[in-house]
Order: sequence, then structure tokens, then C-alpha cells
Amino acid sequence: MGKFFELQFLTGHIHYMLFIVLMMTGLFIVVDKTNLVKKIIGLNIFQVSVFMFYVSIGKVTGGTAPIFPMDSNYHVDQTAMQTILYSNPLPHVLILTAIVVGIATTSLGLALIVRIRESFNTIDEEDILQIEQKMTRDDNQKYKYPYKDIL
Amino acid sequence: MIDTFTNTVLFVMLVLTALAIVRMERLFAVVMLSSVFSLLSALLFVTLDAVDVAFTEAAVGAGISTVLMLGTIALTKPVAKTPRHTAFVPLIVVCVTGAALVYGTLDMPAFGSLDAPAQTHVGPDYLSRTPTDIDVPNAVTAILGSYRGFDTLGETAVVFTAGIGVLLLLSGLRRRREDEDDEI
Amino acid sequence: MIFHHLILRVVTKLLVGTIILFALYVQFHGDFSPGGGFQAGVIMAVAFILYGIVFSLEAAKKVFPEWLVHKLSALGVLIYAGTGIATMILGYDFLDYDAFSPLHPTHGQHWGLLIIEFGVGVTVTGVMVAIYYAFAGRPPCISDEEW
Amino acid sequence: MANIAHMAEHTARDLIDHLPLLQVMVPFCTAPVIILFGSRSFAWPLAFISSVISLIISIMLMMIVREGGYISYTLGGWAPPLGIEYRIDATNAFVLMLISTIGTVVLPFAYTSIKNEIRNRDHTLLYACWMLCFTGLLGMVATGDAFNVFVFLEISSLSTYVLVAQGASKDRRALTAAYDYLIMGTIGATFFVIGLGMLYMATGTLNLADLADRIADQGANRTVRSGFAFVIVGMGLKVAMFPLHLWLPKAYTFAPSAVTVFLSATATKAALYVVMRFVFSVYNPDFSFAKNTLEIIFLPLAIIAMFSASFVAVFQVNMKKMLAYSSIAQVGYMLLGIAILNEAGLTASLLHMFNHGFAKALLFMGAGVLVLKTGGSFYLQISGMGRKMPITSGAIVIGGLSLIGVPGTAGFLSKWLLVQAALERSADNSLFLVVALSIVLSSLLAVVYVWRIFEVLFLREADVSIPSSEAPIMMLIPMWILAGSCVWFGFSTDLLYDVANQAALNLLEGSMGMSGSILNLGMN
Repeated sequence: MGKFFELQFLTGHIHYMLFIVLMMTGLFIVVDKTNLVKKIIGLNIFQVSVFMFYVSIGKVTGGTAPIFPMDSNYHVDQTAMQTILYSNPLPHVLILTAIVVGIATTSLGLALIVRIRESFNTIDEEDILQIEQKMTRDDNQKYKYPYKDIL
Repeated sequence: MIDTFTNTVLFVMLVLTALAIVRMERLFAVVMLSSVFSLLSALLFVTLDAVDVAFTEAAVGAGISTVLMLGTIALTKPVAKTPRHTAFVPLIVVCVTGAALVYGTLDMPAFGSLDAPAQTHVGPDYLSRTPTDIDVPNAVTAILGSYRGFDTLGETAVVFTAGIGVLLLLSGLRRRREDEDDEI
Repeated sequence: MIFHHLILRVVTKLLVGTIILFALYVQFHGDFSPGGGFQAGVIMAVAFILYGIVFSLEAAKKVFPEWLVHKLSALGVLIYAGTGIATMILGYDFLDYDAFSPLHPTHGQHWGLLIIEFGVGVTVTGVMVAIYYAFAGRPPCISDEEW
Repeated sequence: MANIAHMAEHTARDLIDHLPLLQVMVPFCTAPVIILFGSRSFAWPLAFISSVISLIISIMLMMIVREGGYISYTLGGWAPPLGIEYRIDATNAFVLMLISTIGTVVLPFAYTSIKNEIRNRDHTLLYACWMLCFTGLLGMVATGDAFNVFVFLEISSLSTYVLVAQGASKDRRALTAAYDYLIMGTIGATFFVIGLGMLYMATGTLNLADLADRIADQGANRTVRSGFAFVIVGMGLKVAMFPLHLWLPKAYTFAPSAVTVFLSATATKAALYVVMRFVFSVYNPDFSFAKNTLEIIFLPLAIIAMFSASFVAVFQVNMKKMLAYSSIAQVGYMLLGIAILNEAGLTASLLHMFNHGFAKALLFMGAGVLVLKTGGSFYLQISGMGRKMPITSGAIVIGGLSLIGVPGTAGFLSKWLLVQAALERSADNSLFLVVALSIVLSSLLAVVYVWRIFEVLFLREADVSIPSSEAPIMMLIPMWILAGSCVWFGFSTDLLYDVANQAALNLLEGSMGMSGSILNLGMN
């Protein structure tokens, strides 16, 4: 752990630490907040921070966006290309996919929230939990199984 | 130097936005702030050279998902309640996860280093092969569509799944001639 | 009601066309610059969503009927998967676009990218508009003042 | 010139070369086709036909790889670390076969059950969603690329959330069950992505085989270990590994019966397969880190799950909920098999995956039939139904016996092997005697909760208002197919055992069966 406090390590890894702070803020919102919409927003923050972390894997100091120069025939100019330093494009591709997955999840979550609001008349987790506990109690009361005459 | 400066400013703003989202209870403000968060992160993606990602994040995070969230609030409730439970357990979960992440960073290659495994193993192959294999200037499109085209097919399917899911939950499939609907 | 939000209505009419044009640019210029099917699809959907918000859901549904939206979202996936099946039928691996032009693989790749990006764009447009229709079709339950 | 050379080296592919891909693509394409037709009368037949095709394909794949070795299929024609690869060996062929068998057998059952529980106009969308879920599960098992696992995991997860939420037409709690599952599932998937990010950072690759090689070369550093932890926790949420199982009971209880049948037998198994892949193929368990994780964390958690979930199951008054808790306990057995870390344990784990899939699907089908007949699955509602529908209940009895692990049923084989595996390890570590004992003891708890169903079904008086009639034939056939195989695999144990053993050997070899040979499909 001693490494942790060395200046060189810190300057090289401070970005990761900041991403982790953001991730954990998002995760905290998901786990702590009881409003269902807010949970989804927390999830978004969590995911976006993970995306930043991913993209930072591909970053090369002094590099540029991986879009190559073109020659006059609209082909990639392979000689000009050699002189430029590019960042790694693979994490970008993965994150494009992940962003799409994220919006898909968000939209499904929001649709569920709308339905939950319509049938429970609240979007607060603790209120819903109370209603559900009552429903479970009622069920158990109504369908109370006569255990005593089994054995 | 200017990179470090912009990154730092963006980080500070991102963290502040995130903290504001934690504190706020008016959902309209929260949604707007989350839209701001997305835009700021899009800026950060630009400084990290991920222009395609930045574009997508701006279109999705600040665009579509904000619209959807506003739509949801209109259909639900505008104010969030303060949780009645204590934040003790959530804090523990977050701290443990954070500690695991920090533990992981200890052996990570330094940010931006050229000799990191990601910069020496497969990544550079994409850059060097794209001009001859596919010959499109945007390496991201080349990987997205061809080298890892199957992932993108899966991604399209995810979007399609979300569409079907929302229809199942909220409206139902429409056919061209409703009178022919096989509803019994 | 006709004169409600007059400025918004005029501006929207101007904007919708521009947005669609931009979406097409992003769609077909994705090989050369940032962007591609997904981003184009989202932008295209935004044009219809904007139209729907400013005018009305019904107006938007008249322009872009719901059944068509639903079919398009399925069609895009099939265009993409169909490209792969076509390369299979041509005797190559799934999604190996070299199949389209074995003598000039890069040409084949260009064709392949163009088609699959189009498929992605179609699905994303369809799904995003479908999701908007589904949300907007529900009766709202908080009034304007409550915001 | 280069182009002509390129032409020369290309050999045209036959249909049989594409088998690994078709396994996934057939159901994949069915979903949009169902939507394009848009008609309810086409939806079910299309879904059923494509399930049958993928079952046939999975059996063909199994025949090819059962002797060892693997098939590699490059997507887009790009060689593996660059492109995505499908890599089928005995292990994933085994899981693919389980998933596609269940998918095919459940559909006839689902036809009646869904008709009863879901409004008609949603059927088209529902079957499309079902096919996507099926695709996602097959895809995450068939692939040899770590990120591709995530993409297909999300296809299956998103469709699962929706399918679970469809139970809302009977009970509104299905919606919150789906929401909870969505939140936990997404956190799990994001953890998985974080883990992959760390692995990518340390190795620079996403191909599972390549990942394994590079981790073996450089040894595990802290980034790799942390990545491993995130991958396992992320997938553990999907597997319903003991402390991460909170979403499961609610989701299985309130989902439509047919959906519960399908999910209980496939979803956790596919995720468990991914855990196995990462534990054994990507990280060699010889690494002290992975070994310690298994023995210090997996093993106690698995045993706690076996006891606590079984204990909770005993006190349920709702058959579906009881079965859901029993699923958590049974996942415990499978994890235990992994944690015992020897050939017998892994074979037992894989076999138990299969046997539990069959038995649990059968029991949930039974619950579905009872829901159809009586309107609910509370014990009070279904009491005495065994006398009114003896043929249906007979199948339930067989499923229950297999779940307990009574000799003569498939469930016995896997539990017996598990005990043997533990005893084998007890030679060098006497603590494993306790493990073996706990397997036996927790099976006694299973006797108690399964006995409760028998007691409810046969020893109670039935509600006179319910007519005594058997389940519809479309539901009876799948039930008896499963019941028949539970018995058949209980007596002719060799077939399944050989396959599972080969699968276990492949896993223990590490490195995605690298030491095996590439099997060329076209040559067959």
C-alpha cells in the first residue's frame, strides 16, 4: 500500500480514483435512495462513470481521436497516418455498445416505474414495501395452512 | 497541461453535479442535473479522444433519456421523499466496492501510458490493419461494424428488446388495420 | 389552441427538416467522421419526438403511423442479421463482408458497413419513436403547476 | 495481387460449418420475424419451430464435441483476438443442450398457460420477447469473447425483466419484482463490465482463450484479482449466489407460470456456466488466489445457501414461492460442486445443473397447471388436487423425488457424485467430511418441503367446486417428457455422465480446452 502515497503513482492514477469516486456516488444513489426514478438516475451515473473509466484505458498521452487522414481519392492516407499517435479505439467501441445497453435499460426501468405508479399509486420504495408487506400478511392470513394436523 | 486543466475542471463539475443529485429532492431538477452530468461526461469523453462516444453520450444521455425521464415524471410524482432508513448499510456497500476498485488500481498501468497492455496487444492491430482491411478513416466505425460487428448486432437486438419491452408494458403492438385485430 | 406556442410551432417546422437532414448526414457519413447508425437513429427519432411534443401525439402518429414504427424496429434487426445471412449464403463467415466483393475486400467491407449501419439506424429510429409513443400515450397524472 | 491471394486462401463454408452460429441466429431472427408478421396465430408456431431447430443443432454440436476438442467459429472472418469467436467445447455444448431442450419442451406448455394468464393482444410481443431471452441465454453460453457475453447477457436480462413483469395481470407485485430484478441485474451487469475492464487493462484482450493465456503468462496481479472479484460478483447476482439472491423469490413467484418454468431451468444455469468459465478456463484455479476464493468464500456460502434457503422453503405456504427458495438452495449444490475443485465435484455440478433444470421445470409446470385449474398456487388452494388429476400429479411426484435425489431418479446421480467428490477431498482435508455430511443433511430438508407438496396434493380434501379433470394435453406431454427423462437418466446414467464428465475435464484443463484439438466441421 506504500505505493499509494508516492507522487508518481498518484499523478498516473488520479484519474482512476476520480472515476471511482463518481462510480461510488452513483452506486450510493442506487442503493440508498428510495425514489424509483432517482434510483434509475443513480444507475445512469454509475454506468457513465464506468464508461469514463473504460475510455480512459484507451487514452494515450499525446494521442488523438482514431480518425485517419484521407488522401484525395478518399482512401486512408497511410503515410500521413504513420506520423500521428492515436488512442486505442477498442474501448470506444465497447462503450458505444454499453451506452446503448444503458439507454435500453433506462427506458425499460422507466416504463416499469410508470406501471408501478399506476398500480401502487406511489413511486417510493419504502411505501411500496409497506403495501407489499401488508399484501403478504393478508395472503398468509387468507391462505393460512393448517400445519398442525400434518404430523 | 491544458488537458490536465480541463480534465480537472470537468471532474470537479461532475462530482458537484453528482453530489447535487444525491441531495436534491425535486425530480425535475434531478433530471436536469443528470442531463448536465451527461453533457459534462460527453466533454470529458472528447478530452479522452473518444469523439464517437461523446457524440452518443450527448445524444442519448442529454437527449433521449432526459425526454424519457421527464415523460416518466409527468406520469408519476414530481417530488422524491427522503429515505426513512439510515444510510449506514448503503455506505458500507459503497465503501467495500470502492475499496475493491482502489485495490484494483494499484497494479494498473499509469493513465495514458504507451506501454500498457491495452496499447500493445490487440489495440494497435486495429489501428494498423484498418486502412488495408477496411479502408475507412474512422477506426471506431471499422471495429464497430466489421471486426466486432457481431457485438453491434447484439446491441441492435438489445435496443429492439427494449422497444418490445416498453410496448409490452405500456401500449401493445399496433397492426396496420386495427379492425383485423385478432383480439378475442 | 391554434395559436398556442406559435413561435415554437414555426421554429419546429423549420427544425424538423434540418434535424432529419443532419440525421441522414450522420448515418451515411459515419465511415468518415464520428457518428453512425445508432446516433443517426437517435437524431432521426428526435425529429419526430420534437414534432410530437410541439404539435400533438396524434399529429406525429399521422406523419409516422404507429404500426409502421413497430414494423421498422423489427425490420432493422432483420436487415443487419440478413446481411450476415447473405454472407453465409455466399460461402463466407457470418458478417464477413468480403463476400460482397471477393476481389476487392475493402469494397465489400464498405458495402457491408453501409448496409448494417442502415439496419441499426432503422431499428433505433423505430424503437425510440415507439418508446416515445408508448410513454406519451399514457394519461399524465400531474398538472403543469406541480412541476 | 494481394487480393487474388486472399481469394485463393478462402474456402467456401458449408451449412454445417455454421452450426455454432445458427444455434444462436435461428431464434435471434425469429423474434423480429414474429413482430413483422404481427399476427398472434404465427407467433407461437414460429417460436416453436425455431426452438426445435436450435434443439436439433445443439444435439448435433454435442455429438461433435463430446469426445473432447472444440469448434471455433470466427465471426466476420476475423481471427480471434481481433474479432469475435464462437468456441464450442463439451462444456458449453452441454449447457446449450440444456437450454434449448428446456426452451423447446416448455413452449407447448407455455401455449396454454400464457393463454390463460396473459391478455391475447400481448401474445405476439410476448413470444418475440421469449425468443430474445432464449437467444440471449444461448448467445452468452456459445460465445468465446468476454464482452460478447455481456451483450447477450443484457439481451436475456432485459427480456427477462419484461417477461417477469407480465405477471402483473394477476398480481401487481410482479411489477416491483421486475423492477428490483432490473436494478440488481443492472448493477450485476455493470460489475461484470468493470471486471472485464480491469482484465482488459491488465491483458489487452477480450477473447476468453487469449485472456487465459495472457493471465497464465504474467500471473495474477492486483488488477486481475480485483477484476476477477467483480466478474464473479456481477455474475453471482445473475446466478442468485447466496447473499445476492434477493431478487429471485419474488421474481419467480409473481412471473407468469410459463416464464417461471423457463427461467428457473435456464437463466441461472447460463450465468453459472459463465462463472465456471471464468473460474476454470480464464483463471486457472491453481492460482492460489482463485483457489482461496473458492474454498474460503464459495464453499461456506454454498453450504449456508443449501441450509437457509431450504429451511425457508419448508415454511412457505405457496408452492411457487417454495420452489423459488428451493432453487436458491439447489444453486448452492452447484456452487459447492465448483468449490470442491476436483473432477467429480465439477461433473456433479454440471450434472446437477441439468437434473435440477429438468426437475425444477417439471415442478414449476405442475404449479402452472394448478394455477390454471385453481387460480393460485397457495397450498390451501391446491390441496387435494392430486386426487382430481392423478396423471398430472404423478409427474409432479417424479419431479419432487428427483429434486430430493431419491435413487432411481436423475437427481440421485448428481447428489451421489457430489458426496463422493467431497469424500475424495476429505482424504487430505477432514473438513470436507463436514461438507459431505451437510449435503446429506440438507437433502433431508428437501424431503420435508417436497413431502409437503405430496401431502397437500394427496392427503387433503379438495375443494368440491373444482371439477376433476386432467391438465390439457399440451401441458401434460411436456410434463411427462420431463418426468420420463428424470427417470430415464436416473437408470441409464452413463450417457449423461460421460458428457458431463467430458465437460468437467475440459474445464479442468483450463484455457478453453486449449489442449484439445480444433475440430473441423466441414471434414465430418
